[in-house]
Amino acid sequence: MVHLLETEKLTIRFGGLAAVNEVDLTVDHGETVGLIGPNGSGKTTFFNLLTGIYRPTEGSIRYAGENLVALPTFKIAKQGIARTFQNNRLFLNLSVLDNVLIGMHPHQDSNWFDAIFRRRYVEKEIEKGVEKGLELLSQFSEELASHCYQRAGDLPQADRRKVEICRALASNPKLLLLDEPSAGMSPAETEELMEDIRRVRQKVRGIGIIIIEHDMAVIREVADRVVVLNYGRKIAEGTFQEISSNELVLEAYLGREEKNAQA
Amino acid sequence: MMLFYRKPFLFLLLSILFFLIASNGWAQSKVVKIGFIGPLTGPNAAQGVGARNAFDLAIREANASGKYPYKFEMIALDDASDPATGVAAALKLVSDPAVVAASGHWNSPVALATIHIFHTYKIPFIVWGAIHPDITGFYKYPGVNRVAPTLVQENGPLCDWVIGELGYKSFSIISDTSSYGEMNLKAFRPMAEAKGAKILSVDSVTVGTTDFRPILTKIKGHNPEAIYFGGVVMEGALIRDQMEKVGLKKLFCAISGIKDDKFLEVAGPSGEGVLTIKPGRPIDKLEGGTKFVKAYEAAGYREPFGAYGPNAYDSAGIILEAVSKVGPEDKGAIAKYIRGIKYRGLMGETSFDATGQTTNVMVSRFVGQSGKWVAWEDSDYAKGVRKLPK
Amino acid sequence: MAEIAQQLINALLLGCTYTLIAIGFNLFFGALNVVHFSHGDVCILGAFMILILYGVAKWIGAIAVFPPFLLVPLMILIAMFLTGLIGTFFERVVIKPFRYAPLLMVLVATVALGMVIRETVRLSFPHGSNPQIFPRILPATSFQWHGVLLRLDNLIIFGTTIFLISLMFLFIQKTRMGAAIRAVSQDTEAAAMMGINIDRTVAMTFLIGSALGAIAGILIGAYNNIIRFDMGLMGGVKGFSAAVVGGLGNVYGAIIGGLILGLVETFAAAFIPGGTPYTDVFAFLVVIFFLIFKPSGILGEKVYEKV
Amino acid sequence: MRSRTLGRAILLIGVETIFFILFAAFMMTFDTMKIVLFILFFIGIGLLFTKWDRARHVLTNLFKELKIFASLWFVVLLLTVPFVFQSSPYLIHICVMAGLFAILALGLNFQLGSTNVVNFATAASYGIGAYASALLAVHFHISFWLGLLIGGSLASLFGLLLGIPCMKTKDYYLSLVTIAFGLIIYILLINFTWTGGPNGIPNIPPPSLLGHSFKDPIHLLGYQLPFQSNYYYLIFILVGGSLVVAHRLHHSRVGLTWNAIREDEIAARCHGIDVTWYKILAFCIDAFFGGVAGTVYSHYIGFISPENFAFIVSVVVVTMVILGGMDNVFGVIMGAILLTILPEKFRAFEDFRILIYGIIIITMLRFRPQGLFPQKMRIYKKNG
Repeated sequence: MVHLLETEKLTIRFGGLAAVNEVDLTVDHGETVGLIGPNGSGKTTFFNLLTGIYRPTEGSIRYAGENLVALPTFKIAKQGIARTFQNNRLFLNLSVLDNVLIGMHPHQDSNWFDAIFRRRYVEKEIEKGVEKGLELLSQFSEELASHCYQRAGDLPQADRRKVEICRALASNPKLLLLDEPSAGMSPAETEELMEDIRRVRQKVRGIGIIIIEHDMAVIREVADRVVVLNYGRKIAEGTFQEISSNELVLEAYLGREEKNAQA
Repeated sequence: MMLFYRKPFLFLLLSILFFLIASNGWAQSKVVKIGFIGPLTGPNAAQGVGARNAFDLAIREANASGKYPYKFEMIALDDASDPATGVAAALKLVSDPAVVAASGHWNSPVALATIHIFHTYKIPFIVWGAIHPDITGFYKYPGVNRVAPTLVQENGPLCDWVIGELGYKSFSIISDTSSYGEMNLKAFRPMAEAKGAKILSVDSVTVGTTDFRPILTKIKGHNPEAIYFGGVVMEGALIRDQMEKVGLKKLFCAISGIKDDKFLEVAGPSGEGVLTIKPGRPIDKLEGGTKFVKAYEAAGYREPFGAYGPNAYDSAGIILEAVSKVGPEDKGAIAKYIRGIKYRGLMGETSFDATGQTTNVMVSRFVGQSGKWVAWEDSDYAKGVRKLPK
Repeated sequence: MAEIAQQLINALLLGCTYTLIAIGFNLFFGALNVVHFSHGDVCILGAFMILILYGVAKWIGAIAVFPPFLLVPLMILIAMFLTGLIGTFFERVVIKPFRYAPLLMVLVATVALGMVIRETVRLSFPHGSNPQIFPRILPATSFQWHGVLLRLDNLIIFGTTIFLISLMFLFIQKTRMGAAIRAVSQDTEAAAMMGINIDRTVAMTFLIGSALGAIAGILIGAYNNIIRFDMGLMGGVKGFSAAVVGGLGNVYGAIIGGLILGLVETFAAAFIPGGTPYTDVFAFLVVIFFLIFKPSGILGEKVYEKV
Repeated sequence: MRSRTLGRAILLIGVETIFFILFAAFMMTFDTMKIVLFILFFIGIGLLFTKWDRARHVLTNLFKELKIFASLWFVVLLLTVPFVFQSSPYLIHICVMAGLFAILALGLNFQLGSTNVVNFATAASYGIGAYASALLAVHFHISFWLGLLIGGSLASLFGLLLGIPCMKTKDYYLSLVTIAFGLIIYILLINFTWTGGPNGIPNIPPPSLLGHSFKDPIHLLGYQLPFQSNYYYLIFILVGGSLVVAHRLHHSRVGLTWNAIREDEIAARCHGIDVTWYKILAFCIDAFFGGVAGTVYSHYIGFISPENFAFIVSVVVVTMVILGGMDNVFGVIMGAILLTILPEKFRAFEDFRILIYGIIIITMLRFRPQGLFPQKMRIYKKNG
């Protein structure tokens, strides 16, 4: 069976430093993979490689059997890979609803000509988009849906995360990359977040998710499989239970400087 | 409650303020207005302000003399050497029914843009400074005349002098890419060649350039006897100065575009032995010239009247005479009178040919000597005390 | 041969002025990641400072008392210092408030600042629109050498440029303040955490950059004998171009970029028939070429976007 | 109920008409003191309405309810401008210029306002449109109407060319490219002989429509309107068209995408947006607007020269967008109108114009970066 995503020996070097070093990772349809590792271990860089923001020095990325390396970011996004960002990058001066509408960009098709001369078509497109956007939002929180014209920048941190996930889901992704979704959330909000992720998995059949998290509770709850990075290398892989008892992982988290320096 | 009433009260106050403005009315007094347009700001402000002052002086004198049955008023507008601004100013003039005639422009592009407006609205117009031949020669508008000679009318005498009398036979031409420079190039080249001079190289430079060393270094290789420059003060002075700096010690000549004290100031010691000519005669050799200078000083203008002051002064004089003869009502008659005028003014006798071009073309020769423009006849060079580079 | 040598000298001198302006752009970009679009105007302000100082010196009679070789360097030092102060002032007023704002703001604001500087100069000098005569502060001696004309003032310009650039490198490499500037340009946040006073370092950067810029302005004035209020626009665009060609943020790149622009302009004027009016076009085409094919410039490193 | 609507309509007509009369009176004032008083008066009214909530609510509701009626009456009032200024062509000229700059500013707004691409080459596309149609008209007798299309398209092509570097560059570098392009076009216009060099192109024929030449006065309802009125109506239609285009683009996927690029380019790319293409699109549309404005200008004045298309023109248009309010179509037009009319009213301070522009930009960016009329959130019909 073809994996949804498969990276092979994925590597990027900035100058002499290998930020991601020969990482092999697979995600299958309907699977949620947790990506963990200490700060600076190359998790976000890995996402940036997957989304084409950086071009890998070596290695390959295969997505649904197709090679993604050397494709520009926007084309990768159009193939169905959506992501959120570590310190979320909402379009702050736009409304909540507009943020979600932009998420639908990949599967809308009206162009400038339509905008000027085929008004009816564009209005229909917008109407559909608004409907879908509101539905998405209300799934996450009725309150967001009823305040959909609020400026995204005025939202509290937790709501911003939600909008960002909505925006990512709006593009009907097959693979969702979540970069530390719980950062800056209270325990209660984190709880809610986990609920949301579970709901996404239920609603969107077959969606693959890679989630970067520092909050191990989240990983334990949502991840089917966990991959651990340290200094750009994959040091362990397995279920949460397996990982939590792994020597190397503990070492990486507790930090044995001398050993790391040798590695 | 108080607050509630305060805002309507403010509104009332504002309304009263408005009615104060409105009730003042837009009163119009009955005077004969004469328009003046020139570069009062921008890079050529010195020319425009001097001309405006001279124009103003003529009108003040006319009002003070009591000879005229009307009170004249000058409406001075700025064209900032910019055609768009000039057009806006021209439209402003023609839309004022009290304006009977106007004079304007030092920059040819501005004049070429506005004369159509004056023609369309039948306002008699005298160009005091712009020297592009087309303004009169090509359009031949009956209401548009010009008291300044075109640059074609200046290049002939220069050729006669430098090639014919002084015997320079090979030239390198540098001209700026402005209309002025280009027309100069077009006028000078055939005239010089007809007189048997060889043109070794032609270069054009953009106005505003400050570093001419690359071209001058190249020209040095051609080894011409003289450099002819078709352009104006600043580039001329810089070229003259940098000729010395790259070791090109040759004669430098140009028409009146460089004849300005600023040229010698910028060129410094290298201004020595530069040849130029200027239409008209030096102010102190003009009939009534000293009187004009005295009156100008007495009127207390801060700026010097510049090279085109006399032109502006005479344009005002011509308009004043025409209005006083045929009255301010019929603008067509004013235009007609101006076209046929024989006006004795500061610059001598001015009359216009069929295209509206002045027939009063007299040039004087000048040479840079000890930091001053000296009339050729009085100079050490003509007397043989100092020698021009050969 | 002699002609080419002479043209090379012309190119070198032109390149010197571009380099001095470009260094400012690089320093500022290094320190704050901003392009100070009005830097060219600040430079020309330096030349106008000399004009004012010269006027003052004349007025108080200093010119008659002090010999020029004492007075001229003194005036230049004062002009440098004043321009440096003005540069830091502009940083405070127009650049610093936009540190966390979208980049567009500081960009447009500095372009507008350039307009304000130019117009202020134009309006505050009598006949400010016209070129102002720059005092002849450099000696005019010259001598021939194998058919090439060498002039003392050119040598002084060249020597001053080299001297100042070396001095600046020494300052940046050897002093504490220089180390701080380097640290800030590497990573502002890390530098702040290491206890470096960012505001003071940035101010210092602007002081140095603007003072060097003042020298550029003064050299332009001395080289051409005139100075015009709007020279800063073109000067700034050229200086920025030189910085981009050399590699923005790389101080050594300024030298290479400046020389390349000087060469392109001089040789376009000298050897392309009818090319004189188009020198700027050639220069800009080179810049656009670089921007499309090597946006990081000759010495610049590839920049990775921060996500 | 009926009578209530009638009453409101009358109130609406009253308010609009009073403002129109105020505007006309302001235009006809030439005395500096009175102009200042007028401006104080306008500012006073503006402040009053920001503070006096009741009046503002009444008025905004009025305009919202009778939107179509309000705009219709507004159009009617604007159509009477040439009648009101019949004896003063100069005032109509100012209105025409304000319209031209409104088109330029609307065009630039796609970039500066919607996409945050700072383009300092507006003057270049303006010039290309003007020169293209003028040369065609003078040498090949191509009619103005065709020239309008050709001028716009050629300028658009230039926009495309200008947009190409934005594949590789952005921010400062892209601005440098636009400045360089602007200067190159200016230098070329000055130096090419076939563009007339610095002399420019004189005597560009005026357009004519159905046998009526635009240089002749209009005879209408027993009135003789000065020839500028032709252009006034032309510009009126063009500004109206531009407004519709700008509005439609703003309220579409394209406008939203531009906004996304403005807010966060990387996030936009991660959502499948082809940033380069959308930036080029903004360049092309802006240039088209510039080209159209240039064409009208050249045929209206009948003369163009490179000075009309210098760097400062670009900066002036940038100022208009920033003052009016980035990405607010109405605000941008207001910015253009204000910055065209006020300098004409303060001709005595002409010398300080550019200085004041510079100060306006810096102060606005510093203290009110959203402009006089800030952008508004898009509201979609379904849930009001």
